[in-house]
Amino acid sequence: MDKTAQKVWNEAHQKANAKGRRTVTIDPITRLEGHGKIEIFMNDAGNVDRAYLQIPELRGFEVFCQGRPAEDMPQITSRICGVCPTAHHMAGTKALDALYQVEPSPTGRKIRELVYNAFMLEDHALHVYILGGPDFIVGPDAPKELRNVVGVIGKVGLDVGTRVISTRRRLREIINYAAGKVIHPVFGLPGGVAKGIDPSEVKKFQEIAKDGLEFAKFTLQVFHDIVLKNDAYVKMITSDAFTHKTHYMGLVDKNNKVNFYDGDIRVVTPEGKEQSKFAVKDYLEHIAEHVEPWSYIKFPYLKKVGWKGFTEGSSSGVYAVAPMARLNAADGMATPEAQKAYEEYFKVLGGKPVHHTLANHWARVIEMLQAAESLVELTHDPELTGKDIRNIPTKTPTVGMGVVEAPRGTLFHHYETDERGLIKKVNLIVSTTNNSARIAMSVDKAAKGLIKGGTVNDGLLNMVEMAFRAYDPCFGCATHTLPGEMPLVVTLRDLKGGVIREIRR
Amino acid sequence: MKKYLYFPGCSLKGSGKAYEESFLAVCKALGMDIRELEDWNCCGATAYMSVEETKSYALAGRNLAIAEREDLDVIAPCSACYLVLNKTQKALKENTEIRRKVVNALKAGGLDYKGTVKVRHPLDVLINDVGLEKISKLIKNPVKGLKLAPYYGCQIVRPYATFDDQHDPVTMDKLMKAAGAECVTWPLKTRCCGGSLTGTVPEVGLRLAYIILKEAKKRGAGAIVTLCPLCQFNLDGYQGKIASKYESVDMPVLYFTQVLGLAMGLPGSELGIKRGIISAEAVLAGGGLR
Amino acid sequence: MTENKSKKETLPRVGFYICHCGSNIASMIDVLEVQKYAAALPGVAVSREYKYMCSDPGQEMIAKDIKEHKLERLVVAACSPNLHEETFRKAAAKGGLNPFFFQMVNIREHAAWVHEDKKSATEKAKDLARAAIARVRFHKSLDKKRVAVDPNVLVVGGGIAGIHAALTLANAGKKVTLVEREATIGGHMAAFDKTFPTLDCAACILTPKMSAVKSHPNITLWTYSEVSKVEGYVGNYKVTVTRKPRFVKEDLCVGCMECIDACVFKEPKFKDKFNQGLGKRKPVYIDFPQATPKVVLVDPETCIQLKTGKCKQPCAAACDRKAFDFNQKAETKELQVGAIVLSTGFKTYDVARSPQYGYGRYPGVYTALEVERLVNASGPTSGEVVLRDGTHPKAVGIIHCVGSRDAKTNKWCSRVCCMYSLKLAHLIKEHSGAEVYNFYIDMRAPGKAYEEFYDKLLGEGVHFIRGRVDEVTDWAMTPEEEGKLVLRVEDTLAGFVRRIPVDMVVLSTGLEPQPDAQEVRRRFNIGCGSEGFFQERHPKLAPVNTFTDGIYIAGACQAPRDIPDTVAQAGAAAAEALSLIDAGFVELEPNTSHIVEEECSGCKTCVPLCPYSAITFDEAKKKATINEVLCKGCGVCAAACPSGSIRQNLFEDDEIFSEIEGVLAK
Amino acid sequence: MPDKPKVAFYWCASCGGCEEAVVDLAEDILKVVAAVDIVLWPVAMDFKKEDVEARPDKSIVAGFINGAIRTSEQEEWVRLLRKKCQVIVSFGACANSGGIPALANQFQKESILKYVYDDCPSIDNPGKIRPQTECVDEGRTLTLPELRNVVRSLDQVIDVDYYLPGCPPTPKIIMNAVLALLSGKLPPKGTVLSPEIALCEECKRKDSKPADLALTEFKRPHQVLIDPEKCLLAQGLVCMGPATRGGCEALCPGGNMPCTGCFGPTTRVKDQGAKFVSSVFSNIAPKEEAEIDAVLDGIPDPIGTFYRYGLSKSMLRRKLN
Amino acid sequence: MSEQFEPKIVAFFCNWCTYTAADLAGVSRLKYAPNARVIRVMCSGRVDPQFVLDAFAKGADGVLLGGCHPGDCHYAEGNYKTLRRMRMLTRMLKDMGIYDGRFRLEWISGAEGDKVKSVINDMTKKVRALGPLDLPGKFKNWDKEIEELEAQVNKGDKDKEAVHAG
Repeated sequence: MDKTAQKVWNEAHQKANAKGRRTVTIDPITRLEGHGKIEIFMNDAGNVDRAYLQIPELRGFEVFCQGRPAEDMPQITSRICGVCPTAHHMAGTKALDALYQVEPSPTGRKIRELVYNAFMLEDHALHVYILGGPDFIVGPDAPKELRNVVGVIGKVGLDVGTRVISTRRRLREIINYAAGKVIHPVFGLPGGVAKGIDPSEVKKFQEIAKDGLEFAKFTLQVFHDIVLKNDAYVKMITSDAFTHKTHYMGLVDKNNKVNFYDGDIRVVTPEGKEQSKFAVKDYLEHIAEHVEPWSYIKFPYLKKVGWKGFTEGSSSGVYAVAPMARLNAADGMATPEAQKAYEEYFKVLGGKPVHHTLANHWARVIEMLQAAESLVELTHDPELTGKDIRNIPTKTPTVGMGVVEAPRGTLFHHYETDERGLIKKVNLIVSTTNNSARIAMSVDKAAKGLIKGGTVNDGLLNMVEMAFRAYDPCFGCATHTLPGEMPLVVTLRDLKGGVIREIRR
Repeated sequence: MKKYLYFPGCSLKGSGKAYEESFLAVCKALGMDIRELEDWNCCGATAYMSVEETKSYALAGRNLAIAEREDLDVIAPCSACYLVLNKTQKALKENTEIRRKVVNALKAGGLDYKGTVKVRHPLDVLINDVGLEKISKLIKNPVKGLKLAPYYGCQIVRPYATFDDQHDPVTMDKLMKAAGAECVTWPLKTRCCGGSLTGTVPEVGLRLAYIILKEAKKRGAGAIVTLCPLCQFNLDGYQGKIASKYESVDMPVLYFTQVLGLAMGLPGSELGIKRGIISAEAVLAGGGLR
Repeated sequence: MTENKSKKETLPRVGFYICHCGSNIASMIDVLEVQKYAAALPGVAVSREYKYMCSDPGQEMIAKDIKEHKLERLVVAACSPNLHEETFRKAAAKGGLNPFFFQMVNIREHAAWVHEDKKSATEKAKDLARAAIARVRFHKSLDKKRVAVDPNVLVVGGGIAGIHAALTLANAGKKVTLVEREATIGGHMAAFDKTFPTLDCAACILTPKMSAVKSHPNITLWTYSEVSKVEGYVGNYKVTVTRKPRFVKEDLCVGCMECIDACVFKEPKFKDKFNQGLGKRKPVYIDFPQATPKVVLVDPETCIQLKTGKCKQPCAAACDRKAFDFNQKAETKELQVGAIVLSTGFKTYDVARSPQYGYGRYPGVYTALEVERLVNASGPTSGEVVLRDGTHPKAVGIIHCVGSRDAKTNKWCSRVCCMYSLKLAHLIKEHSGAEVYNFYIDMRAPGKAYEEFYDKLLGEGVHFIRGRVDEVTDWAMTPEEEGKLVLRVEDTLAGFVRRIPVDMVVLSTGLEPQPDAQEVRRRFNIGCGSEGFFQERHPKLAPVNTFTDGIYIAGACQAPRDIPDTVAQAGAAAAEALSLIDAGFVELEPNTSHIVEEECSGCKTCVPLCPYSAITFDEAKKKATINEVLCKGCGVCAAACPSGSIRQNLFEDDEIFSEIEGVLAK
Repeated sequence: MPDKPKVAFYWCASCGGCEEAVVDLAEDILKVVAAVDIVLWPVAMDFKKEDVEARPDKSIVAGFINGAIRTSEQEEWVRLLRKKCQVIVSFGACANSGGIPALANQFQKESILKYVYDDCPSIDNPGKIRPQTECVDEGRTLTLPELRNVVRSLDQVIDVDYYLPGCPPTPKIIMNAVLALLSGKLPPKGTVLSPEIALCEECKRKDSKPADLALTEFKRPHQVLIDPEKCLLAQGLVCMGPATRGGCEALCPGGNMPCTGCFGPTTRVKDQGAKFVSSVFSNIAPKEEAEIDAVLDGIPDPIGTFYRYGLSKSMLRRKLN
Repeated sequence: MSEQFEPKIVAFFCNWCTYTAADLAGVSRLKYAPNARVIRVMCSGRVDPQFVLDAFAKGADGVLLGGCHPGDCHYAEGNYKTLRRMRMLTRMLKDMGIYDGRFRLEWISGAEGDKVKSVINDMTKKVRALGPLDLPGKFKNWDKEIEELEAQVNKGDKDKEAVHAG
């Protein structure tokens, strides 16, 4: 077998198992479109003048949804992202509730929450073990070829790998049953869900939920043992390169506890004070989107604070979403085990709010707990198998907005229709877009912090990567255009724009 | 109740005054909502049509244009008006060239015409809109014993027989019977009354009028009942000359609206009964009317 | 001809033939150009043009080429496939090629005859040829299915046409059912006195045929009956007939008419339809003495028993055969036949539509049919011409073309009114000695001995005035017109307006389709022309055929015609039916549809679409299947099958798609 | 080591659901990974275009490509893969027929940009800024790629050997396809690797469908409580099942919602929407135009309903300007 | 000189009514526009909406569908099935930008040769006024955007080959 092929295979193999995003290759030849690009401009001193994150495509869901029946939106918009279709489907479904001014029946609501918590749990698990986690579990400075699920298995034991896979599979079976399809569900309708749950299934669901909870606890344990017991990690998490003092946003229930499915949107200042708390129907009063000519992605910010460019602090409208932000924005978790973990989290990281991007990993594990606990609760709720799964809408549709907490952050769907319920207007602000300004800042900051005197440290890319991965960004969502996780191109240019060097991952 | 516009035309304001009086009186009695077309002008009559077609269409068209603004049916009691307005309506509908010219002319006068107006005859409206049933209800003192020769003249069923038969019209017969009168069957219902020839070529015109009067008499009619001011004028007004040229016929010529009015119990004074040259007093007395 | 050397071996070898049709096609289409063009198309092995493709030499040429050039497909560009598709299929077969490897291109009716620009007509011909050549490649070898023909025949309408057709068929040994709407057969002819031009008595020639029908062992006669439903297809029609109640048992009544005398109504007082209302009848009656069947019937509108149930029923009492049954109900009967002859006749023009002639206003005005009865010895006046007021006419005016040749009423010529007006003129003169005036537009006497009859009338001193009468009036202009009916007419020969005073006016009414012609033709699934007469398959070559095989038309239901023509046509219709029956079977176009079982998902979409219930759902296999004998090949199921699992022979998707591409490809 | 067959995965304009579908092979994925050399999988590993370019032509056994084609970069990639792969498998609805992104073919590119950057409710863009294919920010020149005007299916850009239908393809048919390829038992070129029979065949509700629907109205799913047993069409819901290829085992009807046709038509049908219309509407009850229209009004978005995943491959491809 | 645009109309005629009417028009020597190309089907009910779309896609500027009058179908009700489908197809065509009578459904009985004439003349006139639809041409234009690149890629190959050769 020829050498190149051999080499490619070896790399490929690890990376295949590692679900990618791991190592960095340098590819100075072709200039590719359609990927996230980072353009770094150097000044004559060889220091970073400015680094740009560019999202170079756009699919235009908002437009081609026009004229279509509103009830098709949950299914159509779920195609924005095949990684988190359930989140889009659910946000769309809730927007339909509002559009037709109909409350889901209790059973309908519980089935939705069942599906949604199962989804949060399996999606977070995916990230912890396969996407982001390895950085910590195996260690950021461990050899690359070990920083993947294989390495994880090596570190925590073989059974874990299979356990991750099978746990995810079984959680997804719940979704498959209740939502019709796990990738691109079909069950969401205004006023409830399309399909009820047969009592005969519940037993199985309860077991899956139980194992899910065990698995979540185990995961927290793993995180403890490997990450928190290691000062270096904690130092890195709290290091300045990964720190931004911005506003934070998240859904909270009536007790201001974290909620993924429903509640008010709460925003806290970099100091942790409540900046605002509002129902989704008012989101336009609080959020606006800024446009830059150099990226297809838009940059949302807090309207009442205002757009002050890519800057930190309470005077800047830039805000963050996703696990860390959710925990910052809430007063606690909704379930006991999660609450415990929550308190410890802030204790260790020096109180609320936490500004360290990498803390997202920890926060994510805590959310796994809440999702799992909620799941157990729901599977034991007799109402779950009720026959009354849907309230038929009677009102004339006009405007409807829906919000959920997707794994990657707050997700807004906003529909306007004519009296027949045909879409006139769609507005979508999706998880990663909410983070786009902060991500751009992270990139700029990392670049500036790590490129000095024209010398480019290879670590740069890894650090940039880690900053990125912490957000678990989904530009598929963000641009409503490109596939789930996007490769990245880093181009170093002189001020005239001439390419010094191009790096991609 | 449906609303209507009333197009009098010159005759009903002049020689045909009795027609207007009786027509409006009857409409009133029937509770019809009818209003005179504002700022109407001469329909151009049949004469102008033969002189200068397009202009005469424009002239008549103006009335249609004014009426169209109201979006109501127009009632034209005078046969000439009825014919000319309908003819104009048809021409504007079917002949794009004429329409273009006429509409331009109207535009110049700040008017426009889409072609939606319906021009209708009182007989049409009374039979088809009001209905015999309703009319019969309002007949207070039927003109029993009054024997009439219904005379329609040539213009309301030719060339457009829209609401009655071209050869043997019957709508007026029905109304008169409803009024309690008896109608002679006779073949001259739509035969020419002499039209303007009575004035221009008397020897022909008078003869034609005479034929009608004589036949009516022969068939035992006490009076001729008609619906056209010109017919009425020819048959009534020229009886003197006819008497001197042929023989005296002495045949009152009434408007059907007058008979209807009397039967509905309206006072003769409001129906212009006395305006007739040949007095109808006697026959009406025969009909038990005063 | 041109040999096309550069052709793909993979494509089937196509032979293309284009017909000049004398100059019919060649005068508007550059036949040679098309022939050359086709020669160059892929797959075309032979391309020829010929003066008359449909001629024997033309067909021979095709057959020969198929053998010599090993042709696998055949395309002929000529006239409409409705005319010669069969011809060329046979030619193909003669050459040893399956007849369905053939496609016809219609460049005569659809191109040469309807265009004026030779260039574009030629282009169109090329496009159509190209399409056919592209399509024919996909053709499959097919066989015609044979289905047996039921030898029984249904004849609808018992006028002279139906009677003659029924007898012809019955004499040939076929079982015939003759259905007549009225209580007796005989139709209009039974009401006539004499027939032109021979002036022989209508009854004398008709009644024997009527009784022949009644007595014929092969004929079942159902009068007072109507066909209410027709199902099935050529050779196998299922017909439903409704028999109205006569309230007299047909099999028991012998027509002694005792009951009529016995009826509580001592005097006849009801208008009698058969005599055009000129005579009177009782509630229990018989149309006329020779009515067939000679069975009385009771009119529910006027019979006291049937109206009130309170009658002593002397009629029933008078019947020693106990034939009366006042509880009789309409009954429906079904029969199976292989062929149907429609001879439902005509209706005369309704003179009320021409009020200027004063019918109904002036008692002296009569319709021709009324006069037929007036002058008829067995008529209400026993043949004496007496007017409604009891007087005898001294002068009679006969107006031709009433409701004929008239833009306001009917455009067509009734074809008989000239001749029967002459006949009536003769009879009236004969019966009353009155002066007779004929008012005609043109005198049309095209039949055998017709012109001679006209001459004879001229000799008899009947007056002929050429002009359409304007009006009939009773207004007397002169003393001599007093009390007369005056006909005002422009004498177009003399060139002035005449006023002719008469005592009697005869309106020679035109002929119209039956008022229910539309329902009837729908019931039998045939066509009507724009004027409403039944549509023949071809005006010259198939005058008694319809577009529905096995259904034939005869008599005035197809167009106005006189007795001789009607009888001739009835014979022709009978002969067509016989040729169908004696063949014993019909070959069905193999353009049926079939379902490919392994492709069918059992969605049942096709099942309700079939108008012939040919598609059924196999509950065992959970798939649909088509009974190809029942399938008539409309293809609606093939178009509708959502998974493309149904194919229609001769109209498969590939064939049509390639045809579409063919007409458009440049 | 043994020379295992090399395979490549690539994605174009897709949502990542097809990748998730592969991941949903769950335990099986390890078998697959063990059986083949994955030489390209952007979602899962770093890729080096020049590595692929360096490979000899046809050296990769199979290339699985998902997503619709709407940028020049995607075109470059798929053309490259066509060169390097012996077999190209069009993977999923987007690659097969444009998928949901192809609904954009009903709109003009400009209208999309205008809405997103000028008109959408949350926009704050007083300067009417639009992303530029080339822009200068404080003296720094940045570029963005141009969007294509037409969203294309894979086989509208390159030659395709096999098709895996579905949005996304189900693990089962993915596995079957992989096994078929590994076994070397290749079906004829152009084969769609899923049953050639419509969905009704495998729908549990099949038996409940009456022969004659004779629909008098169409209902929209949110307007009625859907009977979980009865044929959805019989309930007046637009179910694309009869005009849609089977293979998914009627997932959506299983979820008590109508099939939306993501598996596309059978190969005997060229235009899924047209065929569906031909079938269902032949059977509606009314005969008068006005009444027919009233029934049709029950389906306010025909294109989005009948071509939900297939506008690129519809006979008309895109709305005319 | 600039020739006036001559639209191409594909006409699907049912065998029993409209096709026969066209024959009748021929027999009666009525003269009408040569723009229509008739494809014969047994019943208008055989016309699959795919045929209509395909005709447009292959270059038809107009598509005419002729069947028996309602109630007159030789196959009882085929034309109703056609009517229902085509009402929906018309809506879809409109949504895809094809309207203004480029697609037309007409009932023409076997006796109405004159109607064949008037319909084809009228449609030819109207479609001529609309101008060419020319979908094949449009498809080509749309694909220009990808052809350029295709060309580049192919060119790239040549260069490579050259290198290998060298």
